[in-house]
Amino acid sequence: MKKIEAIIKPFKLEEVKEALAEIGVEGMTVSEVKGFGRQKGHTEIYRGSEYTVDFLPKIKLEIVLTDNLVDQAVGAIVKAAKTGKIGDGKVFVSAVEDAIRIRTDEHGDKAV
Amino acid sequence: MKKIEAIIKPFKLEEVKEALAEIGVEGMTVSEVKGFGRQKGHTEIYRGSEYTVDFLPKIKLEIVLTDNLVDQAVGAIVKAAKTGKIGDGKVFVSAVEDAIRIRTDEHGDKAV
Amino acid sequence: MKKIEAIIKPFKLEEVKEALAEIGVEGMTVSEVKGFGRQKGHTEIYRGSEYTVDFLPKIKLEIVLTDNLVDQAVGAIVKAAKTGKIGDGKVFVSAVEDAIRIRTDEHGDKAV
Amino acid sequence: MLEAYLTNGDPTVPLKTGPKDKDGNPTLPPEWAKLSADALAAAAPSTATSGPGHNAWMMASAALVLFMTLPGLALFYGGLVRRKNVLSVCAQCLGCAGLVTVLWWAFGYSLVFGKSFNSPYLGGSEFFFFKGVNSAPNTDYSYWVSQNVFACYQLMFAIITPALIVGAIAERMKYSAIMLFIALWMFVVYFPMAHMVWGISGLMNGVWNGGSPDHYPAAAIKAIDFAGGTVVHMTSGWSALILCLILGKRLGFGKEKMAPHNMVLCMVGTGMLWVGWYGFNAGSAVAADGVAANAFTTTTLATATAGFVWALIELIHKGHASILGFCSGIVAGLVVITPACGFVSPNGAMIVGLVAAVIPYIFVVFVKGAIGYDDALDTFGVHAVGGTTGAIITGILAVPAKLADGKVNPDAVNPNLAANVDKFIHSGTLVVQQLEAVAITLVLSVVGSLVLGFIVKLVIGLRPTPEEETVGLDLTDHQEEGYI
Amino acid sequence: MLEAYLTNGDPTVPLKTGPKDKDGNPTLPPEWAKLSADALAAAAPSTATSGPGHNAWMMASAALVLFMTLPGLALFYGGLVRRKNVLSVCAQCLGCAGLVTVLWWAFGYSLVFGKSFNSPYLGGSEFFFFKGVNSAPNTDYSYWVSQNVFACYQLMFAIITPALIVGAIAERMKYSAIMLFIALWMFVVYFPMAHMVWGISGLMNGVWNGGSPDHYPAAAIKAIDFAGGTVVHMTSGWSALILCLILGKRLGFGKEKMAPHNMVLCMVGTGMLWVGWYGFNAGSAVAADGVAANAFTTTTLATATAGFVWALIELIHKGHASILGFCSGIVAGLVVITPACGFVSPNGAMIVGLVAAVIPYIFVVFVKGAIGYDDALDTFGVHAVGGTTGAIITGILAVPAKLADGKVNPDAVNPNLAANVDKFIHSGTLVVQQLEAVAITLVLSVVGSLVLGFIVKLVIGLRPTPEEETVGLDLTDHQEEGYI
Amino acid sequence: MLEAYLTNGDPTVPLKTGPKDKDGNPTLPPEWAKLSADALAAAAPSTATSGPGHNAWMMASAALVLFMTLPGLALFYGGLVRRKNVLSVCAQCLGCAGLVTVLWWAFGYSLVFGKSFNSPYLGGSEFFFFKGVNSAPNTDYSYWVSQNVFACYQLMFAIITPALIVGAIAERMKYSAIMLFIALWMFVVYFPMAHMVWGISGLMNGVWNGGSPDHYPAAAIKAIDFAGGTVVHMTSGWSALILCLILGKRLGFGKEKMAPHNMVLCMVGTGMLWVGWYGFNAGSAVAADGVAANAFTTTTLATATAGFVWALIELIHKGHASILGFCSGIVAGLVVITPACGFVSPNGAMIVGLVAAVIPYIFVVFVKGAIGYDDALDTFGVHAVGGTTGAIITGILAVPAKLADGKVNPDAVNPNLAANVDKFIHSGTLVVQQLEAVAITLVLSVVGSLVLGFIVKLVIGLRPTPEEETVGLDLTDHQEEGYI
Ligand SMILES: Nc1ncnc2c1ncn2[C@@H]1O[C@H](COP(=O)(O)OP(=O)(O)O)[C@@H](O)[C@H]1O
Ligand SMILES: Nc1ncnc2c1ncn2[C@@H]1O[C@H](COP(=O)(O)OP(=O)(O)O)[C@@H](O)[C@H]1O
Ligand SMILES: Nc1ncnc2c1ncn2[C@@H]1O[C@H](COP(=O)(O)OP(=O)(O)O)[C@@H](O)[C@H]1O
Repeated sequence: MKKIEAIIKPFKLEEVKEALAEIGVEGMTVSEVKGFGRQKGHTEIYRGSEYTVDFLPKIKLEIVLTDNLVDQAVGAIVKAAKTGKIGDGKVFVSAVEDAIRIRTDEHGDKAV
Repeated sequence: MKKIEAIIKPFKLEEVKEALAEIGVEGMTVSEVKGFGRQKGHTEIYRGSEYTVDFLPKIKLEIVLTDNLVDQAVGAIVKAAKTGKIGDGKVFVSAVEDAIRIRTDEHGDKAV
Repeated sequence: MKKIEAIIKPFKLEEVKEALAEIGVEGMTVSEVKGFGRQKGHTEIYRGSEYTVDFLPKIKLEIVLTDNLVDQAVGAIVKAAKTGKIGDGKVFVSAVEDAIRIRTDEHGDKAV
Repeated sequence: MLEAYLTNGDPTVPLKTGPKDKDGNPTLPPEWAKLSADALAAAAPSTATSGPGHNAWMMASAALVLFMTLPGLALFYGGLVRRKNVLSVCAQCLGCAGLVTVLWWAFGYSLVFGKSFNSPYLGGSEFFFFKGVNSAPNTDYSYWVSQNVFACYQLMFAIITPALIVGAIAERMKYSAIMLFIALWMFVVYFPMAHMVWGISGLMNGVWNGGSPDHYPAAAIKAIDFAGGTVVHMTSGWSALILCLILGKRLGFGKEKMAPHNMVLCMVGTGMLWVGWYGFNAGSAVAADGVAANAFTTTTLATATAGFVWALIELIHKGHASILGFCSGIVAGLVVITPACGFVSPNGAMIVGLVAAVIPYIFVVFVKGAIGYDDALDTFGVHAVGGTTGAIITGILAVPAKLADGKVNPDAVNPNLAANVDKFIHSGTLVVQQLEAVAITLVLSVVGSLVLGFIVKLVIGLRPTPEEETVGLDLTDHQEEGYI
Repeated sequence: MLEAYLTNGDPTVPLKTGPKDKDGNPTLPPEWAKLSADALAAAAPSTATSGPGHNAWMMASAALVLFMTLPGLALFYGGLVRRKNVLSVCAQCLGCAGLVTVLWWAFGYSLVFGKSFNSPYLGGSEFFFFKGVNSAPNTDYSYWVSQNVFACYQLMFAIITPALIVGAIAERMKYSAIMLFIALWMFVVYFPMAHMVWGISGLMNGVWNGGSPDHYPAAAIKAIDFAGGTVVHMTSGWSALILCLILGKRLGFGKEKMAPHNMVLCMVGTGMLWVGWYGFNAGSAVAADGVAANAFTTTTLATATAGFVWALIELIHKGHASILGFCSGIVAGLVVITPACGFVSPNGAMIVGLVAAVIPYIFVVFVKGAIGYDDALDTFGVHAVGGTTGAIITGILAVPAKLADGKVNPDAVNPNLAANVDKFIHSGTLVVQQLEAVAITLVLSVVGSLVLGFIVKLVIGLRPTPEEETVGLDLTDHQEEGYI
Repeated sequence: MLEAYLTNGDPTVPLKTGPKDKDGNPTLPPEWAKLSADALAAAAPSTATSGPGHNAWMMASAALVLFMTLPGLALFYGGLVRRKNVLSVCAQCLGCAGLVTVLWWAFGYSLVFGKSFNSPYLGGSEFFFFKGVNSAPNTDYSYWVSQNVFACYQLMFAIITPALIVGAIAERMKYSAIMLFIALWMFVVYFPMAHMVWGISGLMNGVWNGGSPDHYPAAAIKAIDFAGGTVVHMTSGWSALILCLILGKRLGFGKEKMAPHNMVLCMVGTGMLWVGWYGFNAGSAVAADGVAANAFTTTTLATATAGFVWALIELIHKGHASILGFCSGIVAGLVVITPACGFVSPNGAMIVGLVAAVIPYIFVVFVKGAIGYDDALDTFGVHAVGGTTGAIITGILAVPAKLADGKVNPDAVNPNLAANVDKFIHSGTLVVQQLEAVAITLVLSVVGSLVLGFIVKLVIGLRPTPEEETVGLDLTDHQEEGYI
């Protein structure tokens, strides 16, 4: 079982969700985060005071899935989230040891 | 050392927290997330326009603990968070390599 | 590749960010979380009703980086985030199997 | 025409730069010398004459009192509940506005301000469905203000009173149950109370009801209540207590954090309540006259002082002054000065301000904690306790219109007390009249709400299921979220 | 002086406790006996006399109508859009306030309320750049209210009307395009319409334009529109529909959730609109008189009833009453009563309230869904449909000033109808006049907006790029975020 | 009675449809023919007569000015700070309301509007503790408005003035230090300034203080300040600059993002300030007369224009028009027109609007950035610069009441200038008087605040600890959070 964490641009959420649905990913958890990276924030000026905004709003997706689906899912995310401009985000993959569905007490692959 | 990530229904937070406290879990980190899964959101109608709300509010718990506590903790969470209805959420377990307590520089099991 | 997750006090974010920038960490993802730990929340009284506030606002940093940078980064975070008072937070390190930069499709170390 | 305007009758030039006496005080402006004695008497006190200013002020006042409920009270209460219940509080205020308007148009106005029943307890049927309520004045209540404006003004009071109850039972009562309770409560508690205190034939209308031979007796209790200490705040506050006891505590009360989810909204609501309350209090003179001017002044002084003192007590007692403290003090000050504002002097108002901070503070912070009922937003602690305090203190601080020897009191603030009430002030027994009125109000409110609370409980039940309550009433009752 | 004030002429004592007749009604107060018959006539109805109360009321009313737009409408609309567009809506309201003020000062007031063109379609040039608009009254519109106050009051109408359009095209139109459209629209649609309906020589000014020999003809259409059912709500609503059709739907419409991001703001805006609308409706009497009093009353009844009924329909139809339902009903009630408020009775207002809930509900919930245009915040469903409904129902419910036999109608609410309009009421054909006015308004609004919409599209384009729209107009057009 | 109401004296029918002259202008209504010449003079200009409308307007105005502070200014400032300090700003406004009310009641009103000291610098002790401040007018200031209402109205000015200072020192000053500073500042700066400008014996009260033989000398400086350019905006603005220099910059200034946390609140506050400012400016006529009408008009034009022009400059300079730009321009417009509103023509107001956008824009965007002081919310840039600009421009644009030959000026807007001020306008030296007043105000504000700032720093210290400042003043000083 793997966990995919993807940081994407907020306005790409719908497209990514649909791309994942197409390959059969049925569950995910989404949160609002702030990203810091190469994409430099714009300089904002408020009434004469200047600030560089480093942290930009991003969306983080967390998806736990069976090993065989990982490559396909990563591909789908990358394709749907890409704009080609700096700040498109990243995808991280890591191992998960177990998953439990609270409702049914199911464990492992059946639970994701 | 393991990390437990649990996605639960928001109104179960207090009960889960208490269940964990009983078995001696003293630290956790909580965040507000949106969940997408089998539990289909309700259809909302605003003045004649209809939308299906896919993303439902959930709470994510992150708990890092020593290996011996994992099963007990998962059990406690599942028990406290269960309503038996779709959308109860999931628990994921993964490995953590190290933990450091910032205040004391303690490492490893002592730090969690 | 490793992932560092650090839970810190909110007002330390700027300092930690700068400390990480100094050692060359260029990307990170930040979210607002609530922490539950030894640091007990203050007791709040609203018009005669008393509550103990268990959950305190914290900031979670997530940084994925190459193995060689981990110790340095952890050190920098701990140093910058420390106040010496209870509630300073924790740092967790875990393994990441792959990283993909969405914009360029780069994989692995090049992507972080 | 502009030239005439600039040279004649301009409000300021001839008046302000006219001849002065040796002390530098302006003497009467010269054009006044041409006027007859009668005209002079009418002109001198600019406010005490007929004119469109009265209708203007009463329309403004009615709008201000509506502003108190929408959005004022909705924000004040809405900010104090948890995020998941903010809309339910708004819905309750909106529901009151709609429901009570329909009842008021059909029956309420007539039952309160009619007199065909010739009864001290309830008005009459002559104005049912606003029959005959047009732009001519109803001279029972004012020679100068259109009756339809008066009826709308009083409607706004009838809307906010049940909306106040909402504060005690917030976050845990079904919407349908609240609405049913309020519909019944208007007939059982509010309409009779309002008639008794303000109706021309009312039992406790000490100022105006001198009786009408062959029709109705004079007020048995010569109590005074300028803008609704008993009618509005005591009825809502005591009913709120009863309802919150019948209902029980919120789930998790005392364990979970139930802190205000948005203190900024609460502050905004407080500001709006204060501003709107000028319509409530100074508007209760039903004229833009000197009585209104005095009510405006006492309201200002008592309110600001109470807010300040409450924060000061907090500072001393807890080490910091909170926004909630300021807001609570301001509302308490407004409540306590309400029955008194048209009868007490500015200095009386300063005393009221002090008392308004101290007594509700004790109830909200100590008594409530000790007894342990869950008056979620302190409707009892502020409105019932404050209204009761205000009714009583009015009996102590009211300024007589004439001195004991029959001469005009140079410090008088309200000449209307001369006819029926002055004698009680001089004998020091006005407070007894006030206590009688307080007792009747308390009994009617408590018994009425007890009976109605159990009826509603029996018929449709009061509380949502625990899961619904945990999810929040916004989603449960209204299928909406406050913020997304 | 205080003593004189207390003993003489006090508004209440002598009046309220004076002699009563055998029914307990107060008879005329004794001091009035001393007055001449003329003075008596002037004194009796306190509102129908000259006095500073009229200017006071009109200044208050102008401030209230401004309050409707800023912050009222900005909040009502702002709460209904998505978080990323909340500021864009505010900017559109702020932009209207600035732009329209400049146009109004330079040309607008004169084009609407001037008469040098002697034209039924457009006013005149005599007041360009506010020439001669000073504190003396313009007796074409009022003997008692300063013309500069009248001009400011009417300015507030000119500001809110284009701001209403914003609701239909929210979240997807470039700021520059909106501003350009509105600048042109004021000249093509609003100024002519306002002159036709309210200008002294206007084509459809049934109440006042009896014609002036040698100058301009009497109103060809004897329509009545008290506070702007055609001028304000129909023009903005129908133009909004056209513009939203030209513009197309929001990206993701029907697929993404586009629920209101902050229903609390929407509720606050609704409360402010209601309160401010008293200035809009009762202020349209241009006096604090009995006509204003009646307008105040009908506005109150229709609005509260419509809010209540809308929520009730929702409860029956969908199983719950939503805040948005209450707010929609309230605004619909306000819209529909607007043209009628100064002409119908309180009971007429109850009917208006009912109709105002039912008809817009059908449009917003069924028709809109069926047809599928994207009227984002229901400007068409509420303002166009409501304004049209109101204009027509006014023709049905208006109360004649005199009876058919020429005697004063004891139930009259507006004596101004006697001169030109009563005869249509008696013959049952006022509704025909109203329908003619409706038709002209509709055609002018639709054609005007169609032409202007395409012109602006051609010249600078209407929509932002898809990425800009997805990011939100706050960042795109204003480089700001609502909340951080 | 209704019949009488409908047939006699109705405001509109007989007037509007009465006989017209050959140009179609209505001539005097027939009933007026029956009236005597005196009565006619009184009736003609409806606003320039005695009547309850004045009190009505002043009560409404006082409520509006309170509304400016609570919740207006609290929201305007509160929205501009960071989330963690929103409540601290609210607490500062609430604290001003409480503290200043108590001081005003005890000493302030008397020190400003009394005259027992016979001094150009400070009023008197006769009204200490509101002694004798009742519903009769104080004829030094108005024949027609109750003194207690006047005192409350002026109290609202005394509340908002120190609250304005808060903007410059937001986010980094201890609550106790602010309150102590303000308490002292009222005595050292505000009370003397207000007396000098508005007190009947004041040093710079050019309009009214013609001197009283044997008592006090005429105003040495014949300056004019209608609603507080010097008294309110210059004092608060210049004091704010000094205090913010003494205090130092916010931690992280120039490095961290300190953008407004909630621009919607800021917009709401701006709308409320604008609406409330009508009470501030038009209310300063202390009557609902033609002077008030003119002030209402100039306020509207200058404000809307300044908002529009500020946004336009931004558009040209930065490529987009921001909400903050609109709001800043609106407030700047309101500030600059304040001293001028009752003395300039509508076209003068358009010039004021233009200047009000340009000059503060330069200060806020260029000068502040160049010098680098941390005027957090631009109290200096808007209020000090704007107030100073306004005071000076008033001297240039004021319209004389009479022409140089003594005839009434057909374009006059304020007849009160005739007595003492006209001659300076004719000689073109009014601006010199204004500059003298500006200088005195500037010196008193700067020196007073410098001394008081250091005293408070010495006695209790000004700033919280860095950790407290980082955590935010809401939790530190008030133990509350704005939103949870
Ligand atoms: N090493 C990292 N660890 C965690 N998150 C990262 C890391 N690098 C980038 N991110 C996240 O990815 C987002 C995009 O990265 P950025 O460097 O701006 O652009 P790009 O992905 O196009 O190179 C960042 O805003 C941040 O949220
Ligand atoms: N594969 C997954 N990866 C990450 N989160 C998931 C996954 N599947 C479900 N979730 C989370 O668990 C929540 C509950 O899942 P759902 O399928 O709705 O119900 P149930 O757990 O009862 O089957 C979802 O809302 C989502 O937040
Ligand atoms: N076992 C844990 N798992 C996850 N998060 C934890 C754990 N223990 C502590 N935390 C996080 O670290 C924060 C600080 O921990 P706490 O025990 O209060 O203080 P300290 O780190 O100084 O011992 C907590 O608020 C919580 O967010």
